[in-house]
Amino acid sequence: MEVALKQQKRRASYWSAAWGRFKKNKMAVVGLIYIIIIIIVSIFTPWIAPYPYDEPHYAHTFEKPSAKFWWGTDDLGRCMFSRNLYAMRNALLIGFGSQIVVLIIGVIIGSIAGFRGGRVDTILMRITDIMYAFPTFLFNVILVTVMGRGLFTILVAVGVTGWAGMARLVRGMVMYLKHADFVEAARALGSKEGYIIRKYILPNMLGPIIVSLAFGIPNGIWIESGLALIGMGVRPPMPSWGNMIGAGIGYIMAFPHMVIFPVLTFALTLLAFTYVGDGLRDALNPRSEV
Amino acid sequence: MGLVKYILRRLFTIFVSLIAVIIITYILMWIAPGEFFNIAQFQASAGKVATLTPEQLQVLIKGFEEKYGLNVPLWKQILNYLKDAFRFKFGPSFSNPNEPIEVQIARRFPVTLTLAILSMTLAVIVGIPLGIIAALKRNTWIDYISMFFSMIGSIIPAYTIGVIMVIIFSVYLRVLPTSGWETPKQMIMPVICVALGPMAVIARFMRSSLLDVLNQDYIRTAYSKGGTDRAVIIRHALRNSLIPIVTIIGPQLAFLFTGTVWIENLFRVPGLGQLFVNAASMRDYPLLVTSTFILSLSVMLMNLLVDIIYAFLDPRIKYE
Amino acid sequence: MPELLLVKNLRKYFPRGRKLLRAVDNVSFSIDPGETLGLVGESGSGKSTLGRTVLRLLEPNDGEIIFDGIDIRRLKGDDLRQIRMFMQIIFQDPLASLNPHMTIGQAIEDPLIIHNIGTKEQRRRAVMELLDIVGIGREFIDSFPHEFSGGQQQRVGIARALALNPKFIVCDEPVSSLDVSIGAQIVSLLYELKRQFKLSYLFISHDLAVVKYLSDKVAVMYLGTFVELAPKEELYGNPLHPYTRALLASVPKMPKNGGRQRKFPALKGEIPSSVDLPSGCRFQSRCEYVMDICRREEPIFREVSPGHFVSCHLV
Amino acid sequence: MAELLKVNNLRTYFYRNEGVVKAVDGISYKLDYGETLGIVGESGSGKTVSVLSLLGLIRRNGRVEGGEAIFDGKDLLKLSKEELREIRGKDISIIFQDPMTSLNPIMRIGIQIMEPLIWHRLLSDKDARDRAIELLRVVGIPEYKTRFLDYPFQFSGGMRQRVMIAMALACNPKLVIADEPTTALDVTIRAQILNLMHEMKEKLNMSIIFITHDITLAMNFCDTIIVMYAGKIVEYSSIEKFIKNPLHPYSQGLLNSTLDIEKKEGSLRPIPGNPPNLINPPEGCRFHPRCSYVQEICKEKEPELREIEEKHKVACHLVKGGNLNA
Repeated sequence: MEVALKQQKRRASYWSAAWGRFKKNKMAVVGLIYIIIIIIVSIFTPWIAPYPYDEPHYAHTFEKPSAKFWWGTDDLGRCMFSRNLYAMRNALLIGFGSQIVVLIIGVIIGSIAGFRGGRVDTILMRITDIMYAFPTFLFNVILVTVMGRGLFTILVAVGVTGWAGMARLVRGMVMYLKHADFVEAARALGSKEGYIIRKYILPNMLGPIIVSLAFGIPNGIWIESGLALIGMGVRPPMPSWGNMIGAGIGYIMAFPHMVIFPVLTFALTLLAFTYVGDGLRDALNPRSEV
Repeated sequence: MGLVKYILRRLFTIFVSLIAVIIITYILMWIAPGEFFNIAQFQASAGKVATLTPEQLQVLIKGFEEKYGLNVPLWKQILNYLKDAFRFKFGPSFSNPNEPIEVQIARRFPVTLTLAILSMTLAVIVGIPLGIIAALKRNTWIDYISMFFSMIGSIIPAYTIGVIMVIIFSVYLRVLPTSGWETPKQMIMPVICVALGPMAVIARFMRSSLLDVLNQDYIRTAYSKGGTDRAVIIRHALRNSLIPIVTIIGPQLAFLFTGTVWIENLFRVPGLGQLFVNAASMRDYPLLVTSTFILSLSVMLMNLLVDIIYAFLDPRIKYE
Repeated sequence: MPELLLVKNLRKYFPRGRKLLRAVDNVSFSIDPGETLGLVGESGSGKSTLGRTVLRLLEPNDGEIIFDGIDIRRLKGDDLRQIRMFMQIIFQDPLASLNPHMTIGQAIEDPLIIHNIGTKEQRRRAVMELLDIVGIGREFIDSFPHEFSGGQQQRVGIARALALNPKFIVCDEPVSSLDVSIGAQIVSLLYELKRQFKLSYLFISHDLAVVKYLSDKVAVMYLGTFVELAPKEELYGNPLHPYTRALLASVPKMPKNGGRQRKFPALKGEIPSSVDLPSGCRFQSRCEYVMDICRREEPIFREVSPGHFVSCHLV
Repeated sequence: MAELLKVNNLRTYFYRNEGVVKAVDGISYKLDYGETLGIVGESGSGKTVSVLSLLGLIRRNGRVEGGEAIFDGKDLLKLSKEELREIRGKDISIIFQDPMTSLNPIMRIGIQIMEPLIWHRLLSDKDARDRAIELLRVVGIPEYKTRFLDYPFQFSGGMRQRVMIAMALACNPKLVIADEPTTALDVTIRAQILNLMHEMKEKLNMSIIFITHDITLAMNFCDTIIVMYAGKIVEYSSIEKFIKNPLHPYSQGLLNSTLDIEKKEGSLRPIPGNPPNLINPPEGCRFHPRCSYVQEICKEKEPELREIEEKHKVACHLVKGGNLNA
């Protein structure tokens, strides 16, 4: 990526200019590096993890961190480090996966509302407004109760309840863009609607959508752990930060390491995504370039 | 008068959305894999039925269906539920057949409401001044520190903060109890945990809103008229910057009730959130529908209250 | 010579709740090839809506638009897109009129791509020539609009409009967001282009002086309708409608040797809303000569001398 | 006539990431009681900053770097924050450009007019209220008694500008600064506001600094004119002298760029090029890259503002003996 950018230096593209602004934000860069590392780790988790996530070592229950078990063991003597890696993998899967669902629903509803306008718009936006101010976590729980507690169903449940912000964003942009002067100009030039959408509307929507997704991923991770905490997340023994924290709470007085490690990795991951989101927002914000 | 019309319109919206919530929840229950109620669980709760013949079981199930009004088509069930709901009668739950749901709700609702109101109050009375101070002292260490903590508070979930607080205050310092909801001391940690997220969001939003307002032309006008910093900030900047804050309090309320669900479980607070989670884990559908209904209703009514405050803050609303 | 553009009884309404906002209400005019019609009006007069409706960027509610003998209201799909090669638009806010994701080269080339004209090589040469014409250095071909000043951005907008060799360009307040010296450059450029390429403009502006400089004839718009339309010299020399007179009187003139003006004969009141139009003459609420008939009957837009149309009971 | 304000060598810089913007770079002028001074320039010429600097009303990243501004015997630039506040709104008030954004949207306009009276402890609440109502009547707001309690969004642009004027006049200031007061308004409304301002000036005998980009307007409305370019004064003259004999090539260019109803077709002679970047302004005369008379000396030496004749100063090397010798 770096090399390609250097070659294009004379012709600074819109995106490389944004990358230039992103690079200036140190926290965002650190966050991005962290995220790239955990994504790679997650892909290769089965080969990296020292033990399977569900392998008990009954002789080593509640062990403090050691050379054998880097982050200690839990009540069944399972390796906390390995379990954390798998929890991270699940969290990323749900974080990214749920945002794909959010993207699909949000873009469809938002663009229909924005392009059609009128009564369709009013109805869709009423629904969106209700979703926006509704404790959607309740629906998450109900959906998971109904559909079961698999990774995929959780991911869908998080996505199905989390699209209101995206729909609003897309609608707002469509409303603005479809009458923006440069789109009118393209129309006056005689371009087909498909061409206008492809070359004029979509490129201008991409930035804000990416930013919204960047903030949505930690939110998805967050909800997944929240579900797991109250026993509505992935089925044990599959680990999740939520159920690890939930399980560790009971032993918090005697064995705080069972809680501290998941809490820290969890918090770091959320922080990293949020810093990257902040960086993207500043880099892609059209106002910051004027 | 514009305001009354505005409130009536909002009440109507609430009414429609509540009906939508009930219908959606009901339909979801109905399409759930397995039966509307779980035979195995029913058998377990009835205990002795394991020995019954299939015919006797059928009779029992029939009685069960009658008791819970499941012997009619779905649309009629929903209609019956709606009729009952507006008389505040919800019938018995699966898990506790002898106590009507409304009794359980009536016992637990005050707990959750207290938790929610205390937390929101805390979030507002700390979050807003924090945001104001950060904005007025922008780009100083006060600003950086308060915004760093706000960032943490707004992204780390309430329950994680709860765990950290338990480690600090119960495990190491041993000053606060880990659970319960009887004494004020037991309430401290749950309230703070639920409040932290919304507090952080409010502080961040308040800061950017105030900074935005301070850059407006009318602030310059106020200074040009000879206003002191105090007069300009209090009379012109603050009220204007509070208007966008009110708009985010709605979503924050939803967020806050989500927080109560976790925190009640974490700290074993006997509120609605706990009831809701129990209902979900035991697949107690009547209880699940009703607790969803009550929680949604609370959020919506509080939202309405927020909107009325909004209309008072911003005169433009009343005239539109 | 047949007209290039003939507009008859054009109407464009927008719904406002249960009422209608009559942005353009029964407007008729014609523009000959190479002729420029100036369109003057205050904000809310509907002049920009008229410009966009003529191009069918907004769908008219009623009326005819005949361009080069073709009724463009009947055109659909590809036919409409084809005719758009000949009618273009330049906008008020030059930055907003350019896609932030396209370089200025791409922006100017885009019309040629849309209509599938030339090879890549030919198109690039055409872009270079257009840059020369509007006075932007060729080295800027790969710059982005936001790297430019307002005047340069407007030049790009003009180059894009010229790319397809149009016969007619709607200029929607092209200089009102620019500084005086830069605006003068753009006016001067538009003037040269008009002579060089025999262009017709519909030149929309609130600035009477700019309109006078560029136009052959001028229309004055008030609350969605024309109150006066006349050849330039006639309109500025012999204005008939009270509104036109008031507009002309309220413009400060360059003082010559001590002839300064400190009081301006001002119209009373403000433009009413075009949602609740009064019956009778639309200008009655601000007219100092208002009579009974003005309140009862809407005046007809009629020709009082060759080419000079006015709608006023007093004339 | 007695002197009300004397500005000497004022410099205001803005500190941006890209560098220091020398928005106002050493300007001097004076203003008499009852005089109307027009400051004309294009955006970025420093015309607004040069005046707002005096009252400490520039944006956060800007700073007055030097100079003095003697108003009524006191140097405004050396006053404490509180002393300056005492002057703002009472002795010097401002009418801003955009009446849509310059009024607090959620405060009743009557209260906004009362504020300067109360802040400067001139009147009691009750008297301030009566005075505000009277002011609304004076500036020509119909039904002024009931409109006292209305909010800005219930007024049209022209009416809001009248409210702004009422606010500026509340304390009978000695000096009113009008920052493009008519730019955001329609032609016919503009005429109304100009007439109102003229009427007020006659009645109250105050001094006005009229900031505008419209040189025609300034030439009609003012007694004295300052033409600014890139943070500097290029010409400073009484209106009579300026009408007869505008000397600086930029003033002439601006006049040639300005369209007038009487302008002949094809007579427009725009100035080529764009205004300079004020982080690195051109050496020598800041106008030299766009000047059609440019000579070697213009590129090297910065011209001083010299008195060519009485009440007529020009900053140009090429002006000699009351003429532009090119």
